This record gives sequence, C-alpha cells and structure tokens, in this order.
Amino acid sequence: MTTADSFSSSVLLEIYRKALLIRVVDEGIRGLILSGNLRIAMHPPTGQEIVAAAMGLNLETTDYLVTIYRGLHDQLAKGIPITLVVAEYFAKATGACKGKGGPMHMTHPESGVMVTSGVVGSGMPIANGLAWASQIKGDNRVTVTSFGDGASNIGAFHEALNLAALWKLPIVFLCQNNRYGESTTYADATASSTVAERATAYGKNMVGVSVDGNDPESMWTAMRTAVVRARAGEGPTLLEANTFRLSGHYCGDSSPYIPKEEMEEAVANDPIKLTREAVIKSGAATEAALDEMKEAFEAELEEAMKFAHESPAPDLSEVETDVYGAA
Amino acid sequence: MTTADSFSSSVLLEIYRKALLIRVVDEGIRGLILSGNLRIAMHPPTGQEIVAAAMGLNLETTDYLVTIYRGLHDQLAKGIPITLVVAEYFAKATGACKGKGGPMHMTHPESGVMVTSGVVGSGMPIANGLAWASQIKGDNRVTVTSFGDGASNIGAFHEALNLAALWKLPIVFLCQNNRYGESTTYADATASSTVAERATAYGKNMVGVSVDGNDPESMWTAMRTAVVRARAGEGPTLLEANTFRLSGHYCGDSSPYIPKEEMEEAVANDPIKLTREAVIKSGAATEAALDEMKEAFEAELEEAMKFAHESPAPDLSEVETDVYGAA
Amino acid sequence: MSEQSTINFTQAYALALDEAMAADPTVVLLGEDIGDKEGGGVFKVTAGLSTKYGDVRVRTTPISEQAIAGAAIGASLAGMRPVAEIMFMNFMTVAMDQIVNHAAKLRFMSGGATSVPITLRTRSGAGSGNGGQHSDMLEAWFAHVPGIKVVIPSSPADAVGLLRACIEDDDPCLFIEDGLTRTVKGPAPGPNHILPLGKAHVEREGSDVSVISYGRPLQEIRKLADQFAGEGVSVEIVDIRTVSPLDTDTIVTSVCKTGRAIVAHEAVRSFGAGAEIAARIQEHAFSSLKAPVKRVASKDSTVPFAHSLELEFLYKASDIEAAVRQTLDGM
Amino acid sequence: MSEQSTINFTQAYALALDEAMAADPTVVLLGEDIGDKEGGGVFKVTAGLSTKYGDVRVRTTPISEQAIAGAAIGASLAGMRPVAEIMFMNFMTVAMDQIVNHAAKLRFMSGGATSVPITLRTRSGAGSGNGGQHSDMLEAWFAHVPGIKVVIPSSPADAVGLLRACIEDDDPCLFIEDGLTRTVKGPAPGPNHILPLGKAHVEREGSDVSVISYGRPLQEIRKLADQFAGEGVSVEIVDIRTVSPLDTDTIVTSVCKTGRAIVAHEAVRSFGAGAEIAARIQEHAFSSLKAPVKRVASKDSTVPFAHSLELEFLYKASDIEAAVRQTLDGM
Ligand SMILES: Cc1ncc(C[n+]2csc(CCOP(=O)(O)OP(=O)(O)O)c2C)c(N)n1
Ligand SMILES: Cc1ncc(C[n+]2csc(CCOP(=O)(O)OP(=O)(O)O)c2C)c(N)n1
Ligand SMILES: [Mg+2]
Ligand SMILES: [Mg+2]
Repeated sequence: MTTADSFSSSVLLEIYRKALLIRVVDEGIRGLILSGNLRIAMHPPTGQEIVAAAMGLNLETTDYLVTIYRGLHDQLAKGIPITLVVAEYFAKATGACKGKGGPMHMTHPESGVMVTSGVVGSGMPIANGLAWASQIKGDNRVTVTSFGDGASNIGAFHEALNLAALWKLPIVFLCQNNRYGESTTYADATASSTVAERATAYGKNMVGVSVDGNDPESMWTAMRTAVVRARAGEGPTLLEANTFRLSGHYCGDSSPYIPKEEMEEAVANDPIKLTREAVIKSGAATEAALDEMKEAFEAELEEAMKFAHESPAPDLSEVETDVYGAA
Repeated sequence: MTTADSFSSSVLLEIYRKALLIRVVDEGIRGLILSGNLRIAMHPPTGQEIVAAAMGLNLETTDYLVTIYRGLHDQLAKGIPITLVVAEYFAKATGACKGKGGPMHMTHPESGVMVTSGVVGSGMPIANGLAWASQIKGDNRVTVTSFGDGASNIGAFHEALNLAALWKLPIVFLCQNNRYGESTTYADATASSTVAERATAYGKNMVGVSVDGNDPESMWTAMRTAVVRARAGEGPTLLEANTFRLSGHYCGDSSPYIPKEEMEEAVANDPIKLTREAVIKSGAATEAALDEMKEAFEAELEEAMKFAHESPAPDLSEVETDVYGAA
Repeated sequence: MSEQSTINFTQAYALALDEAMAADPTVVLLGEDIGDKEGGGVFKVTAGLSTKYGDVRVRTTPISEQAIAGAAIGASLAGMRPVAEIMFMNFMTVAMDQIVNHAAKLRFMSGGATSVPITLRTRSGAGSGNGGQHSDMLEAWFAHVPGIKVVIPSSPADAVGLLRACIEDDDPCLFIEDGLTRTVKGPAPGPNHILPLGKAHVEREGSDVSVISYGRPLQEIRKLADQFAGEGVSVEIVDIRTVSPLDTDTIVTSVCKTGRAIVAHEAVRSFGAGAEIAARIQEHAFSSLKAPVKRVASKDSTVPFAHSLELEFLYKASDIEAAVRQTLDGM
Repeated sequence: MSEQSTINFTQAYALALDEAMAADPTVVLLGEDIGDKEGGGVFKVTAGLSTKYGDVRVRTTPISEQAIAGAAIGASLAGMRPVAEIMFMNFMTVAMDQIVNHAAKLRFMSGGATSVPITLRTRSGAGSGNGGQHSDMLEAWFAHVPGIKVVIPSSPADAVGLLRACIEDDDPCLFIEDGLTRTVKGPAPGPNHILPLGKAHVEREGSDVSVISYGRPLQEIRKLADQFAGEGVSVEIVDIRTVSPLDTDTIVTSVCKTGRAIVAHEAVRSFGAGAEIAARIQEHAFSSLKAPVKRVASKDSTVPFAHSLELEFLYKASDIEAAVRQTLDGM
C-alpha cells in the first residue's frame, strides 16, 4: 500500500480517503449504538483517523499490525474489509472472528491484523514476537503496534521496548497520545512530558519521535521514516502521535471530566475537517469529489450493515470450538 | 545513623567498618557453604560492600529498606543484628524470620528491613508503598529499594519509577549494577548504556545518577544527596552504583562466563582492599587498628554462628502458623 | 422489604468504603480513575470519596497494576489499610506476582514479623458483552494460594458486611464484585454491619437437597428454591460467602442432613472452586450421600463476544434446576 | 534397565529440544541465560543448542517474563513454534496476562483465524531449600484456563515424549519440570518418541485401589505399589501425564474397576488439581466407590525455608501409604 516516497498532495488525498472511511464507519456504528440499535461496548477512534491513515498507507498488506480495543481506525486503515468489521461488531458468524472476538479482539491475518487486545499495553510484547519472526525469516515485513498514552505506564511497554531495541527488531511502537486514559489526564498518569522521550531509556537502537498526529504531512512523514527504518533493519521507533479523543472513552461517554474549553478547541480542530480543507486547498480534489467520496463510503457502510444484519448469528456450538477446553 | 554532612576521613572509616563487617560475614558464610557445612542457596554480595555501607550510613534505623536475594550487605548495613541474620541463614527458630524466610526473604522491621524479595524487580512497587505511607503520615522517613542491573529490564521497574516520580515519593532506587544478571552480561540484556539514563523516562521529578559504587566518596556523596533529596520531599532518585560481583551469581558459581581479564581486573580492584588502603592513607586508622577491627568482627561472627548452631530448629507447627491456609 | 430501605450492590460497596474510611484513618484507596476529578471511578463505587476524604486518601493511579498492588502492599507494611481497585479481574493477571508471591506470603516468610492487611477489590463476570478479556471468574486461582482470603458477596447487605470485614482483616483479601448484577437491590444493612470471614451462611434451611454457591448464582437459586418448595421439594441454600478459607463444617453439616448436594458457580467448571467443594463433601459426608455431588458451572471455554454465545457459555438457572432434579433421582 | 541406556530428566528435556529443533526449523528457543555464552541455561537444559543451531534460533533474553511470553506468542502467530523457558514457575506470575489473556484465548477470540503453538517450559517443586518464592506448584491455575494444555512428566522417557508432543501441538502448552528429581534416571526412549497429549497412562494394573497422580509423587508411588504387592494389595497406578485436558475416561474406568481412589500431588491441597480429579471420580463412578476418594497433597501453606519445615510442608510417601490403607478400610 505504500504510495509515495515523499509527501505530496496526492498522498494528502490518500490520507483523507482512509481517514474519511474511518470516520464514516465510526459515525455509523456510534449512531447505531446511541440510537439503541446495537448494544455493544465500543471505544471510538474519533479524532485519531489521520494517525491510522498515515500508518496504513505506509504498510504493505503483509506487514503486521497489533492494535487495541480502540482499534477501528487502525483495522480499517490496515485493510480489513468493512463487511468483516461490521459483521463482527454485529456479532455475526460472518464477522472477522465469527462474532466470537468482537470489537476488542478483531483479528484478520489476511490483512495483517494479527491481534486486537483489550488489556492495556499487552499488545507490545506480542508485536515484538511478530517482528522477531520476520527477523528470523528475513521476510522483510514490518510490525506496527498501536497503543495509548496511558499504556506507556504499564510494565509490558518497558519490557517490550527494551527487547525491541536490544534485538533491533523491525517494529514501530505507535503511541496514539490522545491526552486521556479513560478519565485520567496524561499528566496525572505519566511522569514524562512526552511519551517519545522515553525512548532514551532504550539506547541508540531506539528512536523517539513526537509529532502532531492530526497533521497529515508530519504524521505521514514520521510514519514513513519509522517504517523505512524498521524495514532496513536499523531498529525500532517509538513514534508518539499527538491527537485527541473526540467521542469519549467509550461510545456514550460524555467526557464530563474534560474541561469545556479543551473539548471545544479539539472539536474546532477536528482533523477530518481540517484535512478536508487542506485537500481542497491543495487542489488534489474538489469539494464535490470529496462529497461523492463520502457518499460512496456511506453506501459501502450501508451495504456492510445490511450484510451484517442479514447474516446469521454464530452457531451455539461455536462456544466449544476453536478452544481446547479442559474436557 | 547519618554520620556527617560531607565526606571526610572519618566517614571513610565508617564506610570501611560497615563494608568490612559485611565482607567478614559474607566470607564466613561462604566458607561454611563451600566446605559443605551449610547447605543453602546463597547469593554473595562480595564486591558490593561499599554500596551498601554508604547506603546504611545515610539512613536512620526508622528508614525503610527493600532489598533482594543478594541482600546480605544491605541487611547488615541497615542494621539487622548479625545473630539474627546468621540464625536465619542457619534456618533456626532464633533467626530474623524463625527460619521460615531464609536469606532470600529476610525481614526485620525493627531495623527497617521490610522486605527481601527473590523475584527480580518485584521489590520496587512495594517500596513505593512504604514511601507513600511515609508521605501520607508525614513521618519523614526515606525508603531505599535495592535491585540489580538486570532488574531494570522488568516491567515492575518501569511502573514503580513512573509512580514514584508522579507522586514525588521519598524514595531512592538504588541499582547495584554489577554488570551481570546471572550469566547474562549487562549489554546482552539492557538496551541503554547506563541504567541511570532511564531516569529521563520519568520526567523532572526523577533524577538519574551513575556513580562508581566502589569508590567510597562518590558513592557516599551520591547516596547522601539522594537521601536528602527524598527526605526534603523533592522526589525520587535513580541511583546507579557501578560495582562488580566477585563471587559469582550464587555461592559455588565459578563464573565461567566471565572473561578471565575482566575478573582479574575486578579482583585487583576489590573495593575492600582499596578502601582499606585509602583509610590507612587518610590517617583515619592504622593497619593495626583495622586488623583489630577485623578480628573483632570475626569474633562477633563466630559468636553468632555458635549461637545459631546451638539454636533450636523451628517447631514443625510453624508450617501452619503465620499463614491463613485455605482451611 | 417494604418498610426497610434498600440499596443496590454498587451502593453497598460505596457504603462499606465510606464507613471504613470514616472509622479508620489508615484506610486509603488507590486505583485507576477512582478520584472525583476522574468521575469517581469507572463503576462509580468511589464517587464522592476523594472529595470527602481528600486526594491523599483516595488516590488515582496510572494504568500500572503491578504498581497499584505493590503500593498497597508496601503501605500496609507501614501500618496503613489500603483498598486497591483492580478494574477487571482479568487485569489481576498483570499483578499476580505482587499478589501471590508477596501479599499472600510476606507474613509467613517474615515469620510473622510483618503482615499485609490489604483489600483488593475487583470486578468480573460474563453476560455484559465484554468478551474474552474482561469476564473471567478466577477466584479458584486465589483460593489455591494460602495466605489470601477470597470473598464474593451475594446480596448488597452481605457486600457491605464482607467488604468491611476484608478491610478490617489483617491478611490480604480479594473482594470480588459482579458486573452484571451491580444494580440489583436488597435490604440495606444497619450501620457498621460487619460479617465474619470464613463462615458460610445457611440462608435457607431445607431437608431434601443442599445447593451450595456464592455470588451471582444465588440470585437464581433463591427463586428456584421457592419454585421447588411449591413442588414440595425442600432446598437448603448454603452461601459460602468466603471461597477461601472455605467453611467445610457448615457445608458438610448441611449435606449430612440432606444427603444431596449441588455446587454452582459462574467460573468455568474444570478446576474451579466447585471441584474443591465437591471433593470435600465426598471426603466428609461420603456415607450420607445419596447421589454424587453435582456441579453446575460455565463451559470450559473462553467467554465469547456474541450475546447468544455468551449465554450458551454461562451456567444457566435451568442447569441448576436440572441438577437438583437429577440428584433427587439419585443420579 | 541393564541392557538399555538410561537418561535423567535433564537429559530428557535436552534431548526433546534437540530432536524438535532438528526436525522442524520453525522451532526456536528463548529464555533467560539459555545460550551457550551464558553457560547453556541455569539448569543446563539448553546447553549446546545455541552452538548447534545458532544464536538466532536459541536466544537469550533480558529478565522480562512478559516480553518473553509475548515474543513467543507473536512469533507463533507468524508461523514459528517457540519454546520459551520461564526459569521458575513462580515467575509465571509475572507473565500471567500474556499467557492467560492472550496465548490461551487468541485462537478462540479470532474465531480460529490464528493459533498459538507455543510451549512454555518451567520448573518448580519444593524440597530444595529455595523457599516461598521459588517452589510453588501452580498447575491447577493453568488447568482452570481453557485453551492451554498442562503437562507434567513422571519419567525421563515420558519427559521426552510429552515435551515433543507439546512442541508439535497447535495450542499453547505448559510443560512443568520438577527441580528436585532432575538427576533421577530412567530408560532412554528410542528416537522421535512422541506421546499423545490428553491421555492418561495406566502404568501398572491393579485391582484393589487406584492411585492417580502426576509428576514427582509417581517416584514414591511406584515403590509403594511394590511394597503393597508384597502385602497382597494390588495397586493400579494411573499417571495422568496431562493435567489438562484431563483424561476422565481412563481415570473413571480404573476407579470403576478398583472401587477405591487416591489422588496425590505436590501442590497444596485446597483448590488443587486433586479436587477436580476427586470431583470427577465421584461424579462418574459414584456407585462403584467403596470409600471416599482421598487426596494426598502438600499443606495449605507457604513453602518454608528450613528444610525440616519444608519436609513437613510437603506431601509424604507415608501420607500416600496411609491413604491407601484407610481407603482399604472404607474410610
Ligand atoms: C491492564 C489494564 N488495566 C486497565 C484497563 C482498563 N482500561 C481500558 S482502556 C483504559 C485507558 C487506556 O488509556 P490509553 O492507553 O491512553 O488509551 P486510550 O483508551 O486513550 O486510547 C483503561 C484504564 C485495561 N483494559 N487493562
Ligand atoms: C522475575 C524473575 N525472573 C527470573 C529470576 C531468576 N533470577 C534470579 S537472580 C537473576 C539475575 C538478576 O540480575 P540482577 O538484577 O542484575 O541482580 P544481581 O543478581 O546481579 O544482583 C535472575 C534472572 C527471578 N528471580 N525473578
Ligand atoms: Mg489515551
Ligand atoms: Mg546484576
């Protein structure tokens, strides 16, 4: 999926395209939940789309991704077909995981989405293993592991980054710093002023970079640099993408703990809105073309929802398949 | 036990005194083990005595210590009576823990030795709790938690240092970097070139310092600064004391994995030998006085061993006391 | 219940914490998001407490379960009585070293020189659509670790009395809250209601069959007992309350009387707490048993996401009913 | 044994690893100190392997159990068959999240899209003076987690056959080695000896009483069986080999024949694997039982340092003997 060697207006458009798809699916699903038509727990990626889009564009399908419960943007950016994602949200037999994993455990090896984890920080050690396998096999793949700012305070983060640096693994630690972990602020949980500066603790093999994750050019360039570095065998990067969580920790969370001004500013700087403006300004696409793009995604989503809706629930026997019970 | 505000020849002598006591007890116990007269697992602190002595001298009895299986030096420096230590090594009812904990789990609250842990890195989170209690109570105590270089790669280290910095706890993280974790070298396990530089990951509240732990003045001064800082409520220090493990990972380990030259150099720089020379050179004590000191410690140890030897084994009922079994 | 005031489980936990903090200044709370700045906790159990008792006694932590458990242990060694919240039971896995190798053992290993009076509050249970990593009932693990007590309440009043007991206890206690039934109500207890740990509660006397359980299944067992009474079958209900230490005497006495026993829990069947209860019953009441001790539990599988599968995974009230009928038939 | 060559347990583990690495290039090892530069591992099981197969396939790690388990899981998702060494079983507590929430569940949660063919080798057991944090037998925890298999060998030949089976299995397997008996010898197996997982082994047929066990106690049970034979008591020995999944059929068939069962293990008694075995026996062989199923296990306490206390803590051969006699008396 790698689109270009340097940033350009056509890359900008590609970023917007992926980001918009994410926003459309995110809004569609949140709409169902908030209207009572889908009763699931969901952690919306609203506001973090540019980060994911820039990640997805810089990876091949065969590259690996390990993401988290707040993973819809990552999964779509990496290329899981919308139908499989939506059907999984709908808990249907046709979902990516036959309805057994759900949003928090979405897996689709064909797209390189290897693990989605609900335990904060736990994906990083596993991602190392994927990267280690690539190193052993020399298959030239890169692994990206997404996590939040809060996750940078858990032990698994530290063990994983030390090992990755030590073994010079082809991996990118993509911290999506959205300023909150549930309702706790960054500053109340994290002693360092940036997550990226924690790279210092892992020596010269580990690079730490902190960028504006909502700015397409900065984000794409940083991601590209990190992926190229990993693929070249030069070692891992701790890439901190600064962003914001616009729809609360979970769908339905009105975020009363976020100061009004902070939220207002974030909404005013909604990256989908700003990126759309930038695309139009760059001349890469017209307003009309972007409207059409959105309509096409909405149609695609509607199709996926229809498919999911009409799909059968998993057979009850699934409870005892794909697991080696104690018998 | 705080002896002075700045380093002096009398401080040097005090350091030597504590360090020598440790060496005498360490050698005595190793002698018993190697001659087959004591069948226990023991992790000798040989070569790390100055670190412990400087620590002990800068702490009050009421200050807290959390140490590790390689803890004899720390425990003696903090002030556990020799008899209690030796009797515990002998697994006797008169030991610090009635023979139930052993060397790896030595505890003596009266001396401030609160926990000795056999699980690498696990003491640090607990030490935070002691420091947190002091912060809540305002009891002006400082907590020191000792650990090895290898332990700086485990998750608990990271979680503990982040919390300590965030909460500005009155604690000193004393990393005794002896260049090896069992038979693995520092460089094969740790991605950063020093442990102290990992302090960067914990923001401005955490100070990182790397010193020659075998040099009495550097070590004492660094320890003093860290303890003063902690007691003043200015925050934690990650103090890396560079030292060497002269008697292997466990008593009986001939350290075949350590290059000959490396070991020879370390033996030539045995801190007990060098510090003795420095004391004499400083005029703080004569050769004769130091010989006498050693003899006195040897006599004390012999007494302790005799006491331990003659002490009863714990009663078998101890297996089911001090524990809430599942009944 | 008409005269008496009622509270739900969430209110019960909150009440116990509030009472304990008021009664003893060494009681301090720590956990993720628990302060009022953060909305008083994900499950709102601690709402209001940081405002009432101050940020020093109610401390929001980073996402660092090892650091949380360790801080609780350390503070307890220095004379505090910390109550730590581990948001979901599956996250206890992150802190197992602290809990198992330290909290549970320090008193023994120190020869009694120290003790670890901490309470770990956690929450779990399937049925809410949270999937494989947020729903496990792992009480059997902790019950297999001597030195730590394991407590699960089956009513709001018991929740108050048992949580207070955990906090007052000088050993580490694991207090397990059920996610699904958090708004279920029951009679409110009087002030300072404290129950003994390690004592099972025969909450309904009966003569035909003993149903032994703890936590959520009691909600269904109570209804079943009424239903069976209508059929002339007399069910004795034993709520063990404390999974460990287990009150063998009360259980055995009940089964010696009825001659039949069903053990029910939500955790997966194999190697669960029900195995221990069944094993003890047959050890101590062998000659009284008219039928094998039957176990009702969830299936030996991972908790699935799809609700239909989740219900299929879970033990069912009908399983308990069927077990009772089978045991009456001597099967 | 005179003609046949013998090997000890340590040699058996080493042989299985060597054979597995020779047979399958995707088998890789990781763990603390396991390379030859580090002396080939603390227990020398991996000695020579990094020299033979290279540092890429035999990788020494930092002291980071979460990173070790995670790396094994991730590599297995990418087609490798990693064998990770967790030095002592008590340190599994550090990696429980990886093992329980991920290794055991990914196959189910992905709807079968992925699987986790890893083997975790670990070591434990009391009796060596290592005290409270290095001696616990925690197999019952893992057996209570559907999705992970739990294997404990009782002879060097079985060690080879079962470790090979774990490595070839497509699910995560926990392979538990006993520290105390590491130099105990037994007949060497032929090349490529692979045993089935989930199958118990009736290693001695008998008619009066079934003794069901796994791992270390079998050493003593074999001697006791000889001794009882001398007294005219016929003991059937069932070595379950795989704690989970548990081969209920073989156990029940044995007990239905003998009518009497003793279950013995080293882990502490309460909520141990013996409870599950006892519970199943009484469920499936109730009417055949002439006496309650008796359990022999270690005391519900922390493993003490003093050797005399450690022996008092541990189950004893004499406990097994007494249990057999009691059960013959119908007690
Ligand atoms: C080990 C663990 N502890 C606690 C939780 C509960 N929890 C779920 S999401 C979350 C916040 C995570 O914050 P962050 O890492 O910043 O990611 P974000 O949700 O902001 O994307 C918490 C505490 C968990 N899932 N896992
Ligand atoms: C969690 C854990 N993993 C592994 C071990 C086994 N182990 C005991 S000591 C040790 C080496 C520790 O090295 P370091 O931290 O440098 O301390 P040192 O022994 O050199 O003083 C290891 C790996 C352990 N005790 N705990
Ligand atoms: Mg966040
Ligand atoms: Mg070291």
